[in-house]
Amino acid sequence: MTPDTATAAPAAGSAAAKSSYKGSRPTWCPGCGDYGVLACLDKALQAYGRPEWEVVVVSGIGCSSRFPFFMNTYGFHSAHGRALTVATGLKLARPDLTVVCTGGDGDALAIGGNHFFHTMRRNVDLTYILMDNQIYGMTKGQTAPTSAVGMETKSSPYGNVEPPVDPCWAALTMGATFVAQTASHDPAQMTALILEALRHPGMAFVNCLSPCVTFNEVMDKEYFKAHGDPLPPDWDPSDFEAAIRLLRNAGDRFPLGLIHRRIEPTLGQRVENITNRIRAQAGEADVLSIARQFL
Amino acid sequence: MTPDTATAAPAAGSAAAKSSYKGSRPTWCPGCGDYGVLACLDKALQAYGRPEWEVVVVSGIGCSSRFPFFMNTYGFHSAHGRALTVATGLKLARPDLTVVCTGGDGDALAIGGNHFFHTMRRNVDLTYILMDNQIYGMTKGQTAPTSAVGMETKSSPYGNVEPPVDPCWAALTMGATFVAQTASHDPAQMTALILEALRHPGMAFVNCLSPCVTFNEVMDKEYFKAHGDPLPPDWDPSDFEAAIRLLRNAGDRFPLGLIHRRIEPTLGQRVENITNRIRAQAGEADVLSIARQFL
Amino acid sequence: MSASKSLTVRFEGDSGDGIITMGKVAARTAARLGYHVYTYSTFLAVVRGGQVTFQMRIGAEPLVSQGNEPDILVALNRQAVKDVGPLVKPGGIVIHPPWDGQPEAIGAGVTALEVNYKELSLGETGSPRSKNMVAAGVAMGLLGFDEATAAAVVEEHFSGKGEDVITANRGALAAGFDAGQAAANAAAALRFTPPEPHPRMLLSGNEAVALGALAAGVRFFAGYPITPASEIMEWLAAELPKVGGIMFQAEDEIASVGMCIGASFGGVKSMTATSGPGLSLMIELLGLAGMAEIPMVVVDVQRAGPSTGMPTKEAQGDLHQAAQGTHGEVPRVVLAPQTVADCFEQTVRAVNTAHEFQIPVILLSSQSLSHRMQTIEPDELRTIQPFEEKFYQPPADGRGGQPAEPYKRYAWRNDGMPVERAIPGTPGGMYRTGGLEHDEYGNPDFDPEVRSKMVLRRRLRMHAIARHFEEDIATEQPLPPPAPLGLMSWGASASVALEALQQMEAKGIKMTYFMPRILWPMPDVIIERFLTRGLKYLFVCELNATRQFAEMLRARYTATLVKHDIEVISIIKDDGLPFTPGEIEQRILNALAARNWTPEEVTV
Amino acid sequence: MSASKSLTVRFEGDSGDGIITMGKVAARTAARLGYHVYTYSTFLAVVRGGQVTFQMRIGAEPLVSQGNEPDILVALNRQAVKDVGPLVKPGGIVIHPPWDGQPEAIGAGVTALEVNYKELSLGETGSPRSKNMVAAGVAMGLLGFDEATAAAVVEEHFSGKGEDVITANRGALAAGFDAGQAAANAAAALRFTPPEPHPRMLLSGNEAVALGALAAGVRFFAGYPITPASEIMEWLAAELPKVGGIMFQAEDEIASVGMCIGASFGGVKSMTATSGPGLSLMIELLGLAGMAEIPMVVVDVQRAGPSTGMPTKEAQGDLHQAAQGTHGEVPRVVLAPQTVADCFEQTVRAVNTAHEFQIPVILLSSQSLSHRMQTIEPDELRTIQPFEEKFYQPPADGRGGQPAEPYKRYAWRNDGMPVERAIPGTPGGMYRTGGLEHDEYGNPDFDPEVRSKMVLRRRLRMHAIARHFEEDIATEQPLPPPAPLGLMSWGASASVALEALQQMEAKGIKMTYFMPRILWPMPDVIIERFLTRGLKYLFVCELNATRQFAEMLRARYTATLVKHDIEVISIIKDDGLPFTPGEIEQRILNALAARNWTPEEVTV
Ligand SMILES: Cc1ncc(C[n+]2csc(CCOP(=O)(O)OP(=O)(O)O)c2C)c(N)n1
Ligand SMILES: Cc1ncc(C[n+]2csc(CCOP(=O)(O)OP(=O)(O)O)c2C)c(N)n1
Ligand code: SF4
Ligand code: SF4
Ligand SMILES: [Mg+2]
Ligand SMILES: [Mg+2]
Repeated sequence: MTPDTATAAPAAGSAAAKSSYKGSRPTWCPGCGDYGVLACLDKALQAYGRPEWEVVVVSGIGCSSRFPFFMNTYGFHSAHGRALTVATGLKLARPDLTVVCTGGDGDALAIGGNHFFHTMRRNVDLTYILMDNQIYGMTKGQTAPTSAVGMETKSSPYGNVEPPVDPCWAALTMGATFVAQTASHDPAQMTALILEALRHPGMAFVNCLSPCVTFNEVMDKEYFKAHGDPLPPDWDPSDFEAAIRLLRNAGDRFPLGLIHRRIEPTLGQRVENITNRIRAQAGEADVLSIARQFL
Repeated sequence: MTPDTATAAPAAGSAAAKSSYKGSRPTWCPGCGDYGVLACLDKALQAYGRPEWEVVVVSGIGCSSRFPFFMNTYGFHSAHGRALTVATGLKLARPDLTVVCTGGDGDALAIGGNHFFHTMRRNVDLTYILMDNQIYGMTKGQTAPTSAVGMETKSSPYGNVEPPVDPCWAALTMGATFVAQTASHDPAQMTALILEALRHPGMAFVNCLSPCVTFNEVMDKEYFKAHGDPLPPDWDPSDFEAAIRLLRNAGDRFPLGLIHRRIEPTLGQRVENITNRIRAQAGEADVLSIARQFL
Repeated sequence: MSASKSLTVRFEGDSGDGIITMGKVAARTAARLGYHVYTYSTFLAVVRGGQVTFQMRIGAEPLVSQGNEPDILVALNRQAVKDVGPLVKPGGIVIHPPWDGQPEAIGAGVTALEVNYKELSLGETGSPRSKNMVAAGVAMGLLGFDEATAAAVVEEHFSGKGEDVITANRGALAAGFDAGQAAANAAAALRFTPPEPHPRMLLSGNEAVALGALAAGVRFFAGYPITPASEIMEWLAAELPKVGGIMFQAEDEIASVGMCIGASFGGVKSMTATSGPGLSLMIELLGLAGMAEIPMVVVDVQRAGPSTGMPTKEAQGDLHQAAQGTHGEVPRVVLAPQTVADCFEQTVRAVNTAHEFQIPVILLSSQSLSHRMQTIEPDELRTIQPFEEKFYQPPADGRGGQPAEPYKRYAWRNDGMPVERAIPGTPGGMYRTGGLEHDEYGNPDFDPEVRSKMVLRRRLRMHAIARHFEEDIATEQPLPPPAPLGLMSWGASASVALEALQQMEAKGIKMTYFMPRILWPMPDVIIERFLTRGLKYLFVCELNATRQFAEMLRARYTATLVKHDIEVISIIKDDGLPFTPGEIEQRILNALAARNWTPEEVTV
Repeated sequence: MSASKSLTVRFEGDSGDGIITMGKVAARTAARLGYHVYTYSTFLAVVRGGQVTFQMRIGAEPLVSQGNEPDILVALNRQAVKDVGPLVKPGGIVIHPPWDGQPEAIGAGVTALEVNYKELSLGETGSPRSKNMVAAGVAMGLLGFDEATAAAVVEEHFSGKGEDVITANRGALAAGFDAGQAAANAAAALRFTPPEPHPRMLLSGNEAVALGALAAGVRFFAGYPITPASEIMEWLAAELPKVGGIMFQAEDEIASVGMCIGASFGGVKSMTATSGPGLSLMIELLGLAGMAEIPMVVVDVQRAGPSTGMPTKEAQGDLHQAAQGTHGEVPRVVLAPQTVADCFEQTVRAVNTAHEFQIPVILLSSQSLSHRMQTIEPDELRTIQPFEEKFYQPPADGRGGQPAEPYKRYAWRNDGMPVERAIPGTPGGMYRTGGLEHDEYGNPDFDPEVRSKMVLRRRLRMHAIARHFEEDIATEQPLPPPAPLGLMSWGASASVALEALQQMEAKGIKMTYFMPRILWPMPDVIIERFLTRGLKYLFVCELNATRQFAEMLRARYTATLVKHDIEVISIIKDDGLPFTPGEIEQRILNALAARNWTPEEVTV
């Protein structure tokens, strides 16, 4: 039932790939990096080829989390920080669906940090697209967990005092089996990586550097361009320790590309294995037969 | 004001070291590993030498979180998973105190995971003593985030489906500047490591393998003994990447000893720097002078 | 409603004595023999240390409460005799171990029966460890239980622990039976046999909730352990996979409810269970479920609060939170079962209501109900009807997922009722939803008119649910004859209050009563009817300090209370223990005496 | 209480037009000139797109509401004229940009004044960008404001943005002033000068809360951004370090309140601020603070819920949650400010109450209050008295931290009042506390008697607080003369209701009123007195759909309402907008008409 293979084809009976998965007109500020991410997810879904009614986009709250409303798939704009809980429940209950999470750095890593942590280690078969702007956009410019030490924001007027989280480092060390980084100024790479992520059987994390033009004057497109480093052509994404070293030593540079990928059983597969085993043992169990234990 | 040096001496005006920091009689099951941890913290505090009224033990909820009641220091038995939030607030407001957190693997890493994540990266000057029994003791035996895949518990009768969290790996990769692992069957090592942790200026994490004799039949004292590996004598705790490799490749073995230590500015120091700078600039600010901006 | 034959046995001893096992074996045997059974037990928050009680009441007819003082005390240690001995009813029996020193005092007219449990266990099994089975045997022997049935129960209980353990416990049981049968005369006056000796299901409130969920079609459960709710999760962990369902232990309560919302959005019936602290954490996402109209059930097994409070103690202190404790005004339903059988039935109702009305439902159980065991008729299981939710089907003119008219998830209906949900995977049904105020499609919309209409939609929904419930109640719970004295209670206290009422009736004091299982939205029509039939004093029993239910009644029925000059008198208790029937009776009588009410007036 | 000179200017345009800046400059100038100022603004959740309003009302005397229709509309685009033009009062003025096509219709008796903002800006600064300063200048010129004062305000506003920006904006302002002064005749009838031309502080509700916290001695704030509360955190981030305090942005709301609990346990006055969704997340730890008796303040700037709801819209929908929405029964205080000055005063009261009674306090502000700006007398700051909490001092016979008698953190007192707190670092005061039920030392204790006593302790505390507040109210808010018509309201709606009352009084309809700032525990004595002075109809105005405050009144004062035959009539609104005085007046009049109430009766 679940498209848990690296090259999942559209489910049987599906219509052909759509020409667009976009929905209503985005309400983002002109120039916001998120427009680029939307275009890339749309293109990646076209290439992935599942009909839009078998795709669900789940988000939290934030500018980036408005995403579902701009898609013509099923969509759930949940609560701040909780996208991964809703997505995990949905994917466990409905492994046949393609579930994509979108959100911001604050949503994913501040209030949503615990779900991020546990979802990564569980290797749930989801695609998580994080729009990293190193700021809280929606609430007009406070420090995000990705903001650099010393960065001045509305909530840290004298400079941020917390060492930032590198989302890729967090995803990698917490257990994601697919970790990539890209930027909205390179739509070709972003589209390709999102497509790979959709195809990855397991927790696929894509960090998208996506400037907030309104509240983060520092990390604009030029900044991200100037600080991005494409991975070397011979980069081996299966080498976990190399990925660790890469990110550990990145400093203020952003490695761009597929940083790590490995195949491990997904949460869904582990659960399904148990269900299959128990159903085989239990035979034709129903409520009446199960209730007999109370007699 | 804060004892933020590696060899913090008792604050001026303090009485001499106490002969015991223990409080009322523990209510743990006979044989519970937590008794050993209590004895070691007591000894370590004796060596550390601050009077008991300058020490605060903060915990969440769980068997191990009952700790504060068994100490004769100030104590706060907060809410499940929230010890680090209370401890951070206390330490920020009162950098002069020695603040020790105690708790279980579920408390720290399941419900408390987000606070764990952020407190580690912030390098708050705390000592966190985790009693790792790979189970939920207090609630009578459910799967903990540290439980192995396949482990059968009350809540996973057909075997746990989630890859476990290694608490030391989590602390290390999330940013703790002091990471040690020890077991309640080796009180000498445990005492020494807790003492080092107390002296460490920054976030010091000590994972204590502490068997739950009532609800985890597998991970008993013998198991921990058989699976523990003391670190090699030439182990260099300042080598972050070595620590990463060690933990990544540990499999079902437990490296025992001081795994990693480095010195970085603490959250308290960063905050204090700002306060000092701003006070110097602002001069004799008071409410009246500050309110003038509204005229 | 007259009191019928029943008998109470209290097992008490140290927490290491195996009291619970002993009690469960006796209770299961009784149920299998056809007795109605009702148990009550205490255990401490701290895992070891302290006395433990397991009380078993058996009856010839259905029982509604744990009863008052015990007829038989099976004391495993001296402390038990000291604490409970004086409470044993005249004509009763105290079974105790040999005195080590002075005997403890025992009430007049009570027979003391010394049994050396340890020695009998030692003699039979070579170890004193099975002393609890000896004690269980003594009690059952005294009461004339069938020994083979008891032996089968013991065998099943210890199955999986190895042949040795089974043999030892069966041996100890037999030795106990011998001792009990030998003294059977002492219990001759107490003993009775069940009128319909067919086996009954014996289960705890938590098990009944879990079974109800299974029966109602719940196939996804996400939870986080917490006393006293964990057993719901644990039972479903074992049973759901057998019917293709999933139980998943989440990282915390917020994730639990989030996962349920996700699964339910996907069309799978979902539930979570927790206690007070967990409910508090779930409040934000409960609002999301209410706003997005996601059906799901949250079970709150109440315990004594506030904060961590007393996790193993009884209370009914979460009602205000469940009914009104959200930021903003969240549509939601609150149900409260009153007995173990009711735990089963109200769980089914909760799931059905959630799906019929597309709304989150909170089921308020409580500690005493959760761990109490009670018999249920096996037929209960056959009569329940899970609500089959119909989902949106793509319109015939749909073109590859793009119907002529986009799907309106929140289409306006004058009765406030929802339309069929489109489930992901359904062509043409794509919609977006969430916690923002929205238009009929689900898109964010803050226009004042749209907003007001959506607020009205949610209020109309609550109205529709109340009217629906009133119909149910009219058939399920016809109001008893009117009287100037009335009694209301809810949850676990309701069944104790009912028993108090029976006791008072036996003394000639007639009261009318209504024990609602549906607490929110309130079944106004029924309550108004109940209030306007000559009521003068309305007693409201509940286990909290702020009179939560009574306050809700006053707030809602002010006009009626005024017009009919009804005094609402709260009977509350906040010490962590459930009511006993005698306690309620006494407090009602005291209140009436203070108002110079005389029994004569009662039959106006 | 008679209506005095006031005037309303509405600035409206596209969200990119700089409406807020323009409005703030005008408002600050007015305040500095000695006017009383009251502003109101809307902006959308979505960062860009849509119309934005900034309304400034200026008065010769203190103002209690935003007023009704504008006297002057400063429209930055056509849409603004279309939307607001028809609302401008006869005798008023509409300032608009040149028509591109057909002029928009404007009400009779209203003067249209065309100003080419862009061209003036372009001419003066070389760019059309300062068109908002032109517009601000026009309005101020019309009203005869002092130009030098306005120029100084502009300079300060743009300080730090560079010399060029300042020069441009000052130039644009001057060009606007010229145009305004040229047309000044049109405004002759509207214009007035302030009677006491001394500078007043102009600040928003959020700023007033933050300033109040600073003044009351709060030195630790932990928070998490959320609309419409973030400015409290942001302002304190800038100001606390200047007095040695700390503002720390936490990872979420749970951590925020946890950190405040920790800091307060350490003896430092603590506060957090959030809106509905955050309050829901804080509920569990609020219970911990209640149980452990930790003083702290949680500010909830209410917005329209449920769930994420409408983050930028007004509502008063969190009252039930704040007062009663916890699992178990948590002692806590709920205060609600009614004006910006009140935001300051009630924050001070909140902090003082928290520390005097060792209890968590919730301050219920709301969106309209948070972003509204109002003038406050600078003297307010000098008269406040922060409560100085006395801490436990080690007893003289203390021996190295071991006093003869261990410290009893929760020592019983018959009045329910707390003892002095021992702060970590104090020899001899070591104690352990937390969320479990406990004995007088703070050690876990589930004994039924201990439990009941601790429940009573918490209830007595609430009682003590209510009595304390009643004394405050008796001096602060003496009840107006009795009347058969009464009005109650709370929070931001209270000041609008007061204005409605003034309007009605002007028409000969007298009402009595009580606008409580202290919502929990309820000041029973005052309210009972208010209810029992010949009241017949009690109107209750609030911005929610379930009549939350009215329900609390009914639940609590049932007996009095019954005895005095008082009808409670709710005036509610749930569309995300605040009340206007006219709206309240109209709805009261309608309700009275429906009840055949005639104005003659009013002066009984
Ligand atoms: C429980 C809760 N707390 C806070 C908020 C307010 N809030 C909305 S979005 C947001 C953060 C937005 O930042 P990010 O996640 O980085 O998304 P961005 O807007 O930058 O894309 C916050 C704090 C909320 N909606 N709910
Ligand atoms: C909000 C909340 N959820 C759940 C619980 C129930 N609970 C108490 S302790 C505990 C876990 C205990 O496990 P751990 O932290 O590993 O400590 P241990 O008892 O094993 O030492 C849980 C789930 C609670 N008290 N509060
Ligand atoms: S505020 Fe920033 S993140 Fe939000 S839409 Fe505008 S540019 Fe994008
Ligand atoms: S249950 Fe386990 S962890 Fe808890 S006290 Fe007993 S042995 Fe220790
Ligand atoms: Mg962001
Ligand atoms: Mg544990």
